[in-house]
Amino acid sequence: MKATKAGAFVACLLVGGALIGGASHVHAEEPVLQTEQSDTLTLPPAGPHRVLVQDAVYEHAKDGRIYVVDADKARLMGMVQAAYNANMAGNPAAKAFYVAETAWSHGNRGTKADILATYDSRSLAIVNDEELPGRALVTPKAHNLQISADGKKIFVYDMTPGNAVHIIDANTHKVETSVDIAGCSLIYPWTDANRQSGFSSICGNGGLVNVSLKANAVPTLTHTAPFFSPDIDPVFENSPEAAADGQAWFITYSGLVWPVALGPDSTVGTPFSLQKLAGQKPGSDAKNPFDVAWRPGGWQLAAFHRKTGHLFVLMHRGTFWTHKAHGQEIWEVDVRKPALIRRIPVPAPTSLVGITQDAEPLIFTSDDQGDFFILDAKTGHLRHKMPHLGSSLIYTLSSGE
Amino acid sequence: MKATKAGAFVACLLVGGALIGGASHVHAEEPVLQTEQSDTLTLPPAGPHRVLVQDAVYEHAKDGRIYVVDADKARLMGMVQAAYNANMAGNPAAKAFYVAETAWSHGNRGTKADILATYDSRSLAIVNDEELPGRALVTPKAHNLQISADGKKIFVYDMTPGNAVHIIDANTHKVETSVDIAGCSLIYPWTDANRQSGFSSICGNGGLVNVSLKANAVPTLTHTAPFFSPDIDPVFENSPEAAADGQAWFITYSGLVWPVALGPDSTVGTPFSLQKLAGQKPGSDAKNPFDVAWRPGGWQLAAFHRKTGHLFVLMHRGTFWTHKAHGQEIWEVDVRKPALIRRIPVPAPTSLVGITQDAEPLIFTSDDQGDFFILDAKTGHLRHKMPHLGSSLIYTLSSGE
Amino acid sequence: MSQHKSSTFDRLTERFLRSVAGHVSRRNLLSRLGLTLTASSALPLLPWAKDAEATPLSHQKNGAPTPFGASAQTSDDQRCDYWRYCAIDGNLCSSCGGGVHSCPPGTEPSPTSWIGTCFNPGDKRSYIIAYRDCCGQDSCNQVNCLGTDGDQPSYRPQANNDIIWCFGTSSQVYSCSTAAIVGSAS
Amino acid sequence: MSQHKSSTFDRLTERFLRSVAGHVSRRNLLSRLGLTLTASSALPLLPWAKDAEATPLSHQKNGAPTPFGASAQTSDDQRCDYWRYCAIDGNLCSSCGGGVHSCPPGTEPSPTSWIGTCFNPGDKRSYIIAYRDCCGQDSCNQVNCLGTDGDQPSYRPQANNDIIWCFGTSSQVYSCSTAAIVGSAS
Repeated sequence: MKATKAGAFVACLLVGGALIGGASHVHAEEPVLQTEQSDTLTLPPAGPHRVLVQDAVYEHAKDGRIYVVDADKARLMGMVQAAYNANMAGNPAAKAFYVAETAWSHGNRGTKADILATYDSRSLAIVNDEELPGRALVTPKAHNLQISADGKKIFVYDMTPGNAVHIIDANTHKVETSVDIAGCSLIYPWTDANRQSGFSSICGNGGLVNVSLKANAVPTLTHTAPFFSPDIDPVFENSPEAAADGQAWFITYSGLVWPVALGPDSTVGTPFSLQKLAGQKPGSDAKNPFDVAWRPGGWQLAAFHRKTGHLFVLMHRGTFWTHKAHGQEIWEVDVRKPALIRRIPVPAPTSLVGITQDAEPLIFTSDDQGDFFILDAKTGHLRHKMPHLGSSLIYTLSSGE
Repeated sequence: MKATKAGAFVACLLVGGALIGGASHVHAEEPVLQTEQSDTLTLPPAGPHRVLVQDAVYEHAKDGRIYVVDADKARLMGMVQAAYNANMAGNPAAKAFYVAETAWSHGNRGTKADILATYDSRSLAIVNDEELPGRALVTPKAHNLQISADGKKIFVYDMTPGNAVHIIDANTHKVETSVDIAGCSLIYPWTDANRQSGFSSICGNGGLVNVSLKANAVPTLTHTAPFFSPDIDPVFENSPEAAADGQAWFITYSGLVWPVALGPDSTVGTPFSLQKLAGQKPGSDAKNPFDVAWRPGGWQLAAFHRKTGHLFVLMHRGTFWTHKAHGQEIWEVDVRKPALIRRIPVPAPTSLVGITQDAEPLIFTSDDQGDFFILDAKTGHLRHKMPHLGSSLIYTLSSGE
Repeated sequence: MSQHKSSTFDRLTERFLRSVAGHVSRRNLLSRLGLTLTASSALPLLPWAKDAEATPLSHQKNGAPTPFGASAQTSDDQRCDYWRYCAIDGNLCSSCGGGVHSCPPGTEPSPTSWIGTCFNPGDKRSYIIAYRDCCGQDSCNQVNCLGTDGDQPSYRPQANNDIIWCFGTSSQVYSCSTAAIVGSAS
Repeated sequence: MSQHKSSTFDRLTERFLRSVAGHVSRRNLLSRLGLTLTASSALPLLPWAKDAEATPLSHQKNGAPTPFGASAQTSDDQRCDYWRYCAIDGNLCSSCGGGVHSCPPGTEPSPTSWIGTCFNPGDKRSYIIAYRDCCGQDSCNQVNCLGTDGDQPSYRPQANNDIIWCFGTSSQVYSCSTAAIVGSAS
């Protein structure tokens, strides 16, 4: 009986709409605008300039989000939730990307859910919404959520405050195993020459732990001898690294760059000074904190263009302990020589620098008003400003990164 | 064994702390600052100038909140969550106040929880966190959550899109009953001469439905004949009303004020025109929408000072259909005569006007930057500006309101 | 005392709305809406056409029945003064990866909506516009608009733009609003 | 190649932290922290005292070991340059209804914290400061500060101010940060 009523209701409304539409043609010569259906758009296939932009929304972190941006057109194409110090990983040009996030059943209270959400890259529909055993709650760090180079495993860093990495099968979305990495944190995935995969983490003593993953075997851990001093000159957590070859460029607060070939037995190379490449004296460390110099700093403070081997580092003038200050220039460095290629002024002081991986790369920066800037990497010139894209833009993730 | 380790750990740290503290006195003559305990503050008893300020945080509504403000000192004293188009009710000077809110287990998805949270007014601790059968999801309206004059019943408006009011026992926090108010919405509680309590709601035909509540009896409904035209000159939902005597002042878009004595058979009085009180012609209604005049508008667009019978209405210059435009002046009207007492310019265009209920009342306004303004009601002068208290300040609730 | 006027159609749909809405439990109604109605057919139309018609010519400008229509434009659907937005309240989906009547990826159009009547300065006709919210992602916060032509309080729900019109979608979280033409009102 | 240096105390506490942290399940550790430790006694102190002491006098200004300390003030705990805030990151609880070492009503101090060493220009001493987060309500967004003296990455958690230090509280939602003196470092 109720169902019948609802049915009649709809019929009545449709007739109403038709009557109104039908009565209208007497008024003017121009054809009456047609009635329209509602639908949901799907994204076109991603080119190299599709970029995911994470907005942490620091003031309202439960409502963090990831914007999908067409950087050629400077156009917002959609967004997905990235709640409470979320992380994103994946490739916007691949079939899916991942968001690790945290929510509570009553908002700020109730049951806590740590979630690994899988999104279809074209429809932005949620494909899987797996609850995790846990994840680290910390101002988002890119290396707290990573994917293996082959895309088959997802790594989630957890901190309870103990340290562990949950390894999730990208097909089943289930946790395969969790690895204790006591005293170490973050995830830098690698693939070695034998196509053996694993990841390394940075330890509190200034060394690395290397975790080798073999099918149907317990992960094996090795430790790399300490090579830097966390007390005096720590390496940035957001130092760039590529899972495909395991090559990392660990940048220190003072401005040294440590090349490290990650693997089952990571090999630490000889560091070079960014400032020396610019003909300046190396930046001081914590033993001499008052020295003002150009220094690396920010949040996503560096980006790496793999094909050219160019590293883009945000630099600012400041004393030691200004490692979170916004960048005033981007220093483009060829790490293979090493040599300073250029110093690119930024449109506004920025905590973020990003780069696309194609041959016509775009550079991304942001500012404190949530504006998003798109620069031509060849000229360093501003191409687009997207005003107030969000509020706390902290990371970019480009196709093929 | 693990427990023992943790115990040893703490001991070790305390000794460490003591050693460091002990070594320090050799350095200077001044006494070393003492180590400090962490604690949580409790609010002093509320005076008449304690005010709850609701921030809807329109851009990130999951993180709406209610600020507890000492309006004499212009000081934030604490805050509680008010998620997703929440409502607040109660008296900051009473033992508890109430927040009706909505959250999802996975933030923007998952299990939806409609909640009635009860907060202790001094500790701001959550006393009860009851899940409701539902509540209306709509840009917050004060009359979607109300309390009976005796404080014993809490009324929650629901819309599915059907219309109902859930009646909750303030002691047990359980839903006693739900009343269908088909075609009507909002809640204006009243107590009649026989101390019989109930509420009225506004109906889509321009009349009221009056719901009488008797202990252990089915609520009885009566309908008041339509007295205004929702098509041509609707009454504002945020028109002020006092539960204690059921006296409502329904303000229309055009600027009429309908005095209505709410009760089991609500009595509609003769309306007066705000503009006429100011020696102007009455504001036009929807039949003449282009006429520019002073008009009421905003969100919490009016406040009522019960002891003096003074009504404070936000007014702006505009055409018809500008009923949500910010107020440029507050018109203070003595509804008993009726007469215009004063026109008070606001510090900034505001969607909100509030008033305290004491003999030295304060007026509250806001602006689009989330600033909160505190004015002396006697002089109309600005006493305090609280810069960026929040972002979307939409309601105030004062002691004894 | 009453100034109430309404068409027969109005009264019929309203009475119907009330009879459905008042007696059906939330879950029943939602599931029924979700299962049996498509986004385009489920509109509870409470047409505002009659108001436009009720406006005497002396109170029109450029043929527009309201101030909004008199200054509206027809070319840029990412600005608040676009003609269809005369009664919109919220984020323009057209600025969020959707279109004027399309939801952004990752969101879902509500099968229910509120209704406005907007004047198109291009053809001097008024149209009935269904403001269908797109639901499932959070507020996208690009271009936010508040059109209030014919906007009535929530006791006239189909004419109220404050309501989260996400009845019948899988999540009731509001992202943005579209403005689809569903009929001519001239 | 290593420039690593650390005191015996440092090594002991670190090793301990790792041994506890690495082998204890989350819930166990949390409940143990919550049940057995009071807010003031549960600090895993990884003192930065040695760094202040390690700074040569030639690299100090007005006796301050860092630029922050050299320009800090001691009178207004609602400003970011208040001396204790040399390594704080977040909302000042003193601006949110709490105090410099007190949580606002409705929140709960974390029994764990990160640690900084700050120079007090008033008595020219350095103190160990425990930055205890207040948890349970959302970010209160009044005065937000970022002090980075001695702030190290999250692989040195006790010196990292990015971590939500709400381990062991009933809700891990972050509201604001306090700065309590827990020892002298001079």
